[in-house]
Formats: sequence, structure tokens, C-alpha cells
Amino acid sequence: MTSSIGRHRWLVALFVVLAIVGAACGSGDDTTTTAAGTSDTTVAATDTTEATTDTTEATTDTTEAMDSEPIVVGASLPLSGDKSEPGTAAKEGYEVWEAMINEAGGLLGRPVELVIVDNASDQNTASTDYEKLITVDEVDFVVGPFSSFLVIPTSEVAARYGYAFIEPAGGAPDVFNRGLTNLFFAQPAPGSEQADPFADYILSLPADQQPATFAIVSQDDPFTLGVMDRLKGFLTEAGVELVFDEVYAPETTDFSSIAIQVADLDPDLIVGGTVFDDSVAQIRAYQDAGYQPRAAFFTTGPSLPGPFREALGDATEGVFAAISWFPAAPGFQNAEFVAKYVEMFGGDEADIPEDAANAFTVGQVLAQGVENVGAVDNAALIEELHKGTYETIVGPLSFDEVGRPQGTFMVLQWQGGSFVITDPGDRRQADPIWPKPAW
Amino acid sequence: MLLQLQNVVAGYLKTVDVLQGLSLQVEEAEIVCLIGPNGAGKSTVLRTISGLLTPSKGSVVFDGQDISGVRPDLVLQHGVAHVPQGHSSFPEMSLLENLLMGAYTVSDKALVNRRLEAVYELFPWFRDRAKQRAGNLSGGQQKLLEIGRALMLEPRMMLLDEPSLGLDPKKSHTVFDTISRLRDETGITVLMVEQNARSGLGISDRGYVLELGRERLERSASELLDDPRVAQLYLGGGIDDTLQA
Amino acid sequence: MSRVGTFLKQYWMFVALGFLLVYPLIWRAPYYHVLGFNTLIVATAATGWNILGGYTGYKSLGHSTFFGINAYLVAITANELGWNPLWSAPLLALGVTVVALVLGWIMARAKGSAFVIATIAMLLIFRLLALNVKSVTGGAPGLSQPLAPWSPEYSRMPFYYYMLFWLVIALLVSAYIRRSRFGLGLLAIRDDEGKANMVGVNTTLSKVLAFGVSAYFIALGGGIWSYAQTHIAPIFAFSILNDVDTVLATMLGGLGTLWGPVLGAFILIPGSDYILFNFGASQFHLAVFGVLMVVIILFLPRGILPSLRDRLAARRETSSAFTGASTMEDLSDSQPRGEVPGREAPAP
Amino acid sequence: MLIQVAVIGLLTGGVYAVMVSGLTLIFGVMKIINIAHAAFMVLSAYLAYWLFSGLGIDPILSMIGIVPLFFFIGKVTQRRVLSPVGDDPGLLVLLTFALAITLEGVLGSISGSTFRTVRTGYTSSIIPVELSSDLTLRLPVVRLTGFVASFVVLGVLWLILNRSGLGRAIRATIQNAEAAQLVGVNIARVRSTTFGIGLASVAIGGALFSLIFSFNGSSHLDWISKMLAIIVLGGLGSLPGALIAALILGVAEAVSAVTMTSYISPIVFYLILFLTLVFRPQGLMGAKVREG
Repeated sequence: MTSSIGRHRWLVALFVVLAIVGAACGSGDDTTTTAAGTSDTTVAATDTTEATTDTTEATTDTTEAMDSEPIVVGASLPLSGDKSEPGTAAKEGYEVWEAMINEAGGLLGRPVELVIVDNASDQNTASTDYEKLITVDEVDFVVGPFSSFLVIPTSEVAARYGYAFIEPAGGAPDVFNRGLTNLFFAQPAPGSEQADPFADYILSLPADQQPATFAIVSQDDPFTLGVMDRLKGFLTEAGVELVFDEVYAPETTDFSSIAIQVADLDPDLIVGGTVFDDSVAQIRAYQDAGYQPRAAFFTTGPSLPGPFREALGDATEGVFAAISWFPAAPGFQNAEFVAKYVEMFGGDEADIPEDAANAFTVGQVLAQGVENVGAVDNAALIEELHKGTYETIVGPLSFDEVGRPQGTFMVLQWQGGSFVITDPGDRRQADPIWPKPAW
Repeated sequence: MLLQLQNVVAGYLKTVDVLQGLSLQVEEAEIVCLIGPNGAGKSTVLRTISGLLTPSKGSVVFDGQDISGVRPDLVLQHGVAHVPQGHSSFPEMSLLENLLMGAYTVSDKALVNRRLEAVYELFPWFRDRAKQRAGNLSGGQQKLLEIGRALMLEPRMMLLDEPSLGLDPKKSHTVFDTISRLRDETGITVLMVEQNARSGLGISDRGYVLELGRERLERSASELLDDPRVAQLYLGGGIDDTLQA
Repeated sequence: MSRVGTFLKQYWMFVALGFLLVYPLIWRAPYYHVLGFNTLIVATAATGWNILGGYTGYKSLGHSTFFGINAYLVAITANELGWNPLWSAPLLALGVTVVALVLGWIMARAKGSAFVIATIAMLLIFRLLALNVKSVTGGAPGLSQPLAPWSPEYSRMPFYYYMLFWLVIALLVSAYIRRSRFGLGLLAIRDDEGKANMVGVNTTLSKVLAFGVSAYFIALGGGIWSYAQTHIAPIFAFSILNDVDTVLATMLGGLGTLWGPVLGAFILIPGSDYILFNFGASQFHLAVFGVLMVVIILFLPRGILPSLRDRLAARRETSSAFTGASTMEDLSDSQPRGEVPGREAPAP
Repeated sequence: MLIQVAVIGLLTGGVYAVMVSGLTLIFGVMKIINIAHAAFMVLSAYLAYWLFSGLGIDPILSMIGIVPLFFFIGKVTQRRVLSPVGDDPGLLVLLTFALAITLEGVLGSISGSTFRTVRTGYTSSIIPVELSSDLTLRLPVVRLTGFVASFVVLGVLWLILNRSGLGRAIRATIQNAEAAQLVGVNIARVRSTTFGIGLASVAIGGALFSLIFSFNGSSHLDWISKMLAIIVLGGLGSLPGALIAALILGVAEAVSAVTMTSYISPIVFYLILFLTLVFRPQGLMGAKVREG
């Protein structure tokens, strides 16, 4: 008696648990399937079945259509963990896009619904998230996560199911050299080309002003190292001497030793391959060490105006960085984006993170691509994206065969408590200050 | 009767009781020795009295008051001091600090000093080595220090767990001598567990033989020393005991 | 008791296995196969970890070192030599086990907290090596490897069944060890290492072997994970969060029991995925996870299986209607003594 | 240049000493490795940051409020959360880890993930010390403040431990918990008070931390391994050991970053930690490690 009850209870417990898990997952499955208009619950719906259903819906008139089934766009973002800073900004960018497109009547006349999940900055979770978004929630489109780390494995998942994969932030060389044709990087240029316009500017200086020496202090990150490699090539080829080249681990927080070494060598130009908090830590360490370069460039950090200024105060003056977007940029729908962002998330427009703008760009590219295709059809969308040119807040974008964008970044410099665009010349807001004032 | 244990059940795990209904009593100013094989629960008896363990059944009554399950620091206030097995001095503290720790619960400084003098009188060499680190004392000296520390509270009763453990015969002789002398000079009651049954019983008035968590035999110390069964089982010395167990 | 009950009582293991075998066919979306695969990896790792952490009482927080090493070995041999991970993963895991035996032999000297921190240090060292030896590991960006050859629609199903097979093997090994003399020696070490030594258990050898066996199943999972993931990077391959999953699954289900680690994994992994997916819109899910963990440790410190058994044992004691042998022991496959390490005896 | 680097390292080491003093003390008394220690430090840093950015209170001043608060939190946490669990080191490590990620989650939910740091008027001030005509040391004021504060904190801790009844009870519990109980020390209270003191000291560490480093909710994971390394090298449970190890480590870290690549130095450093644990678990100072 005892034994049967004992075993029975145990088994019941197991089944209850499995049943709950199954039900929890299963229920989501059912509703989404219904939403997509297919009745086949056992086989993952293919794009074609969805496409036919959606095309018919798209023909109904607009007022009615706004009550129709939404077009669901899924993304997994690093909202916690290492990359939560830019991940959260990207989420805001996507949300602004969702709000704006719905106010404007939706996509193909249907409302747009975002499904954003947190991958905790973990590759494995990110991949699993996209598997779930595509095969269980059966979202109509997916858009990318944040950083090359997460883009690399997740774009493979999207490729496996034939989904287009437009992503806001993952421009390392490895992202493009795997030959995926469904991936599109929605920034003006591949990440590694970020510092190219800055190199151009340096080399355009008159010979007597050009720096003779420079130092590179970079985090070990595929994105920053990619940028550093190109910059190093340009400058050394032009005869600027690289006197110090240090790569530090991502968890490094104390730069005093590095700064003292740099101060000792006293190079004319300091280049930091940073992802944000390390740019602040580096600059503080250079201040402490008494190092005053003639120019300083950091990959990311100076482009996040609020926190950067708060952490450094007047020490920001004269610092250079590259940027794909800024609040006053002339890009398509930029003013509306800036206004909507401030409306939704508050703060000053100068505090809008670039990462939010890049995510918004993804939305713009997706929307224009889908409208051009005229249906929810990922295969057609992929083909379309390789052909067209898209108007975005970072300027017109077009993509090569592996999704590399064909544009350039801008150079910004901090002047008088905020930053201005100094290069390329056609977008210049103010002349660059050279050499930079002491920090 | 100063201390009385009745049908005490206690142990470390919920499922296994070491003491399985043990009863014993100790009279005022008596020295009582517990002997028995390993695992009989001798130390457990002391730990239950001093409050380190809470009995699940039965009662521990000291001087008419039920102290079963009372916290160790409060049992101490009743006047029961426990000197546990092995080294229990504070090795990084000086000898003096160790003694002062004995009077940790006493806030009256004058009283503490009076007691300190009394302990110095019993163990004059303490005074010379007051600044020495306790961990540097020899094993026998440490044991005497622990006894001296227990005396700082002027307890009415002292629980001693294997005071001769790890000491050579000469030193353990000194320790037993001291215990006997203490009782004679201060009238303190002693309940002691001793592996070295012959020496333990040698200074005791009475003894209990414990087996499997119960008392098997209760006799005067001299009767136990003469009992052939006890002699065969427990009087061979420490090493034999281990073999028996 | 109904006939169904009697049937379940006798064949529950096969019913559970049967369920796991048909699961991917019922839930067809590949996501469920990925979820199942991830769960099976943790269940297998936890079953292995339990041999060291549960039976022997040495709780390692750095065993994902071996997960990471094998993940890299499999990726490198697949890229450079074209080895198929399906056979290279279990084979290379044997090599990783040799490494584990050496490390275990070095660490056999450390006990208690020192052992726990030493295992964390071991993990950090290997992670830094993976980051730094760029010519072999590709550094921080990591390594990509070829996609599995089968069609995307079934992409994850083979991985699922493959891992299910290895979970069964791990359980057989764990059950065998639990019943062997070697296993008895491990339990003795957990209860009192000094005494175990005195009664003739070669404690060092036993600990080192337990260290190695547990490393094998964790390494195996790492190898297959690497293949399924197609891209690996040091911070994910050598992550203490992998250890936390493994340890938490074991403790949730029941430390030192045969089935506990499996049950724990089947609750924890789908559960945390659910939390992440549904409450993940902010860092709030971390707090939920943390509080959940605190609650489990406070209220179910011995895990689900032993707690259930206790409750039943208590009922048996109070109710005279219950007769018969104590079968709960076979259920959770554990002995009553010393299941709560550190609670058997007061600190010496 | 090496002298300048070493001096900066020494100042940083002083701050490390405050960060870890509570951790090693808690281990000594309770045999608990408090994985949440760094998370509590980040919590304190956030409080200091909020008080500074909201009310303009200097972190050094805000300690007056944060320290008693942390003492109280520590006492309650030990009583209500840690002590019911018993003394299994594995369980306790997991429990404190759970506390750490709970804190991380709560901080992340409240403040997002932006890295923060406190920038006071003296943040980038330097005190130049001229050693000789061609060697001038540049001492950053914040690090100097941290260094001085750390000695104040350690001095106070030393006084508590060696000149008070509570300190005697704490030391007695560290050296022999059972014997302490038997002379009338209320161990439960000593433990909760020690945990309180431990957190109070890390509250100070956190306030200093907020002046020197930048942090967000997830920062604690990077710091806890460094903290563990320091207290292990110093001998688990030994306060003087922790101080010496912190200073040595601060200097070694700074100097090795100059003489080796920045990757090699942490490997060497974890290797030393690993080998110390295995072959000399009593640490540098020779105090006995207590396995629990």
C-alpha cells in the first residue's frame, strides 16, 4: 500500500510538472498559430502559407485593417547582463518605431506588434529565443539582437528558417564573412570602418600639425579590435608611429597602470577601443596620470552624451568619436523619431542613445522593405533588401551581397559641453578643435 | 540531589538518537565518572546537560530547576561549566585573555578580578605565563587552563569530557590530581567522562557504565574497579577500549 | 489502489522514458526540441555532478571548466580535422576526463570552502586561457563551426535523442556507482572523511575518480552543445552560470539521490526559460530567479525527492494503516543517514 | 615610472582592504563565503551615487547614514536567511549567490544598466609629491582618500576586535566556536552582529568604490573573484592577512600590468590563488583555514 501510494504520488508529481510546462508552452503555441491564420498545429507553419493568408488580409481597407491581426515582429535583446546598457537602448528604439508606425496606419495596413524578450546577454539563450520566436510564436519577422557576439549565432538560426535578419549592432568582420545572405546591418557602414573618417581627418591635417606618434588601448572585443586594426593600418602607413598597443580584458576596471605607461611615452594621439564605461575609466586614469594628448578618439562612450558628461564633466572637451547618428542629423523621419523618443522616455533629446536610433533604423528598413514586397514574405523581403535603397534616420542605406551597408560614419567632437559633427565635410556642424584642450 | 537526568532521548540527527532514555543523578560535591565503549553516548550526555544539544524527550533537572533545552550561555548562569573534549582553549589569545573569557558573562570587574586571584591561587604558574599565547602551551597545561577558565564563573558543577585525552601518563596524573584537589578545596561537583577508566574511577566516588545510549550499571567507584566484567571490558586502557568498540 | 496505479508503480521509469521518447513528436516546433535538448544537457551534467557533489559531498562550482574544454576540442577538431562531433564529443570527453583526473588529484588536498573557491579559480584560469591563446581558440570572438548536415526542420531532433541516450547512460553509471563498493566509499567520505580513511577507503583515489567521472558527463554535454550552437566564445563556454544551473538542478531535485538531478533539471530549465521569456523585459527576472533560489534553499534544503520522502515517512509513522517495507528508499535511492551533509554532526 | 605605478597600486590596495575586511571577518566567524559581498558593495555604491546626484551629499558624508543601515540589513539577513540553513558550506555559498543575483536584479530594474560613478569637485585633483628633482609622484585625491579611509576603518575594526567584549567574543568564536559557547558567548548574536559589521564595512568600501570606479548592477561578478583571491591569499578569516594581501595584490596588479600583458597577470594571479588553496590553504599569514 505504502509503496504504491509513494510511487504513484511521485509519478503524479512528475506528470503534473510536465503537464504544466507543456500547457504553458503549448497554449502560446495555439494562440499564435490561430493568429497567423493556419490551423496546422503539428507542423511549423512555413512562410508561404502565412504569406498567402496575409496577402488576402492586406487587400482589405485600412480602417478595418487596423483592427485586423497584427504583424508580429520578434527580437531577443540583452536587457540584463553585460550588454544590458545598449540592449535597453535598442529596445527603446524598437518601441519608438512600433508606436510611430502604428500611428501612421501600420504596416501593409495591419498593426505592428513587437515581441521583445531578454536573453541576459547569453548566446545560448539568444539562439533559443529566436528558435522560439520563429517556430513556436511564429512571428512574422525577426529583427536582430545587440552586439556581434549575439548576432553571430542568432543570425544562423534565422537563416535556417529563411527569415530576413536586419540587425542594429553587430558589425564585426565575423558577422559578414560567414556568407549569410539573410543578414543586413542597419548602420551606415560595417563596424570596423567606424574610425575611417577620423583617420581621413587626421591624415588631412597639414604636415606640421599631424601627430607623429599614437597609442592604442583597446578592449578585447571583436568590434573594437576590428576598428583598431583598420585605424592602425591607415595611420602607420601614413608614417604615424604606433608607440603603445595594449589589449585589455573586458572585465578591466582600473586603468591607472596603463595610463602611467601611456603618460610616460606621451604620444600625440590616444585611441581607445572602448564600449562605454571603459572610456570613462580610461580618461579618468589619463587625468590622474597627467597625460595630455593633442587628440583623443574613443570608439563608444563619447557618443552616449548623458552618462559620458555626467561621469567626466569638462574633461569631455575636445574628445573625438565616431557616430552613425545624432539628434540633429538630417535623416529621414529623424525629427519625428527624436520627438517621439522624448515623448515616450523623457529626458533631453541630447541624451537619446545612438543604439536606440540604430534599432529604429532597423524598423525603417524593415517597414520599407515589406511595403515594397507588399506581403509578409521573408524570402521576397531578403531579395528586395539586396536591391533597394532605404531612407533612414542615418541616411540612405543599401546593402551588398552579405549585408554590409554602403555608407560612412560621422566624426563627432565634444565642444562646449555637448558634441558636434566635424566630419565628413558635408555634414560638418563646427570646425574641429586641434589640438584638444587639457582634460 | 544536584543534577538529575530522567529518560533523556537526544541525538544529532532527527532519525538517529544517541541517548535512548538515559537516567542518572549526581549528588552535591560528588565526583561521578561515566565509562563505556565508543559510541555509548558519554560525551552526548555532557553536551545535553550543557545545552549544546536539546533532548527530544526526558528532562534534565539541575538544583530543582528544569534546564533541558536551555541555551548554553543560560545553563552556564545556573552554575554548570562544561570543559569539552580535546583542545578548547582559544589558541590565538593569551592565557590571561582565556581566563577572562571564562568570566565573559560577568560584567562586574571587581568580581572578575577577585575570581582571577582565586584561580591564580589554585594554579600559581598561570600568573607567570599570563601573557603567553594559549596555543603555545603544552597539552596538559592547556587542559589545566581550560579547567581554570571554567572556574572563573565559580560554577557549582563542572562537566569534564575526557580530561586526559592525548596526555602522557605523568601529565594526566597531574590533571586528575588537580580535579581531586579542586573538589576537596572548593566543594565543586564533577561529572566526568573518561576513556582511561582506571584513573577516572580512581578519583571518583561513583561511576556509571554506559552502553548504547543507556546506563547499564551504577556502582560506587571502588565496586566498579573490582567488578571483573568492567575490568575485562574497560580497564585495559585507552587502546583496548578502541578495540572493543 | 487502482490497476493503473499498480502499473505505474512498477513501470514508472519506462513510462517516463516513453514520454521523453515521444515528446519531440508531440511538440513538433523545433523550439521544444531545443528546450528539451538544453534540459537534457543539464540533466546529464547534474547527474554527473551529483556523483562528486552529492555522493562524495564535494560541491564544485567550477566543473563547467570541462564543459568548456570539450566544447573547444570538438569545435577545433571539427574545423581542422573534419571530425564529426557526434562521435568525437564522447571520445574527446574521455581526454578531458584525463585532464580532470590530474586536476582532481591536485585538488584532492583541498576541503570544504577551500575546495569550492579552488574550483571557481580553476574555471577562471581556463576561461582566461581560452581568451588569451588566440591562435587556438580564436580569443574573445570565439570559433564558428559547420552546421549540422540535416534539414533545419528537424535540426534539433537528432541532438535531443542523442542527448537522451547519454542521459540514460549517465543514470546507469550513477546507479551502478551508487550500488558499488566504490560508491559506498564515496558516501563514507561525505559522512566523515577521516573515519572513511580509517576503515580502509582510499579516500584520495575515490575522490579523484569521482571528480573524473562527474567531469566526463559535463564535458560530453559541452562537446554536443558546441556542435548544436555552431558558435562558441569563452565567456559562454566557461561560465559559472552553467555551474549554477547544474548545482541548482541537483539541489532542487535532491542532492545525493539518483533521480533528483534529473527531476531538478526538468523543473529548472523549462522554468527559467519560462521566467526569462515572460518576465524578461527587465532585469526583474534576475530578482525573481534569486528569490526563488533563496526560497528553495530555505524551505526545501534537501531537494524535492528527499522532502517528499520525509513527508511520506512521517505519515507512515503516524498512521497505523500503513504497513509494508520502506519503499521510499528505492524510490529516491538514497539512505536516510547523512543526506544533509554537514548536519550529521556538529562542527568538531 | 614603476614607482609611480607601484604607489598608485598601493593606494588601490588600501581600498581593496576595506572591501574585503568584512568578507574575511564573516568567513572567520561563520565559515560562510559571502558571494553577495560584492553585490552589497555595489548596492552601497548606488546609494552613495543616488545621494550624491539627488541631494549633493558627498559619499564620504553619506556613509554616516549608509553604514548603520547596512549593519542592520546584515544582522537581519544573517538571522532570517542564513542561520536557518545550517552550516553546509555548499548550500551557504549557493544561498549567498542567490542573494547576489537578487540584488543585481533589483538594482538593474531600478536604475537600468548605465555605468555610474560619482564625480565630485575633487575627482580629478592631484597632489604632487616631489621626491627628487626628476621624480614627482602624482597622488590622485580620491585614491588617497580611499587609502586613508581604509586605515581608519581597519583601525576601528581592530579596536572593536581587540579592545571590546564583543571583539573578544568574536575572536573566541573564530578560534573555537564550541568553547566560546561554553563560556557563555551567545553565538547566534555574535554571528548576526559579525555579519552586520561585515556589511557595514563593505558599505564604506562601496562609498569609496563609487568615487574611484564606475559600476552598474552587474559589476559585482567581476569584483567578487578578486575579493576572494585577496582573502584567500591573506588566509581566510585573518584581518591582518587580508590587509597585507590587499596591499601586495594592489601593487602586484599595477606593476604586472606594466611589465606583462594585461591578460597574463590575471592568469598568474588566479593560478596563485588556486595553488594557495590547494597547497597552503592557511594563506600567507599562516592563520589556519577552517574547513566548514
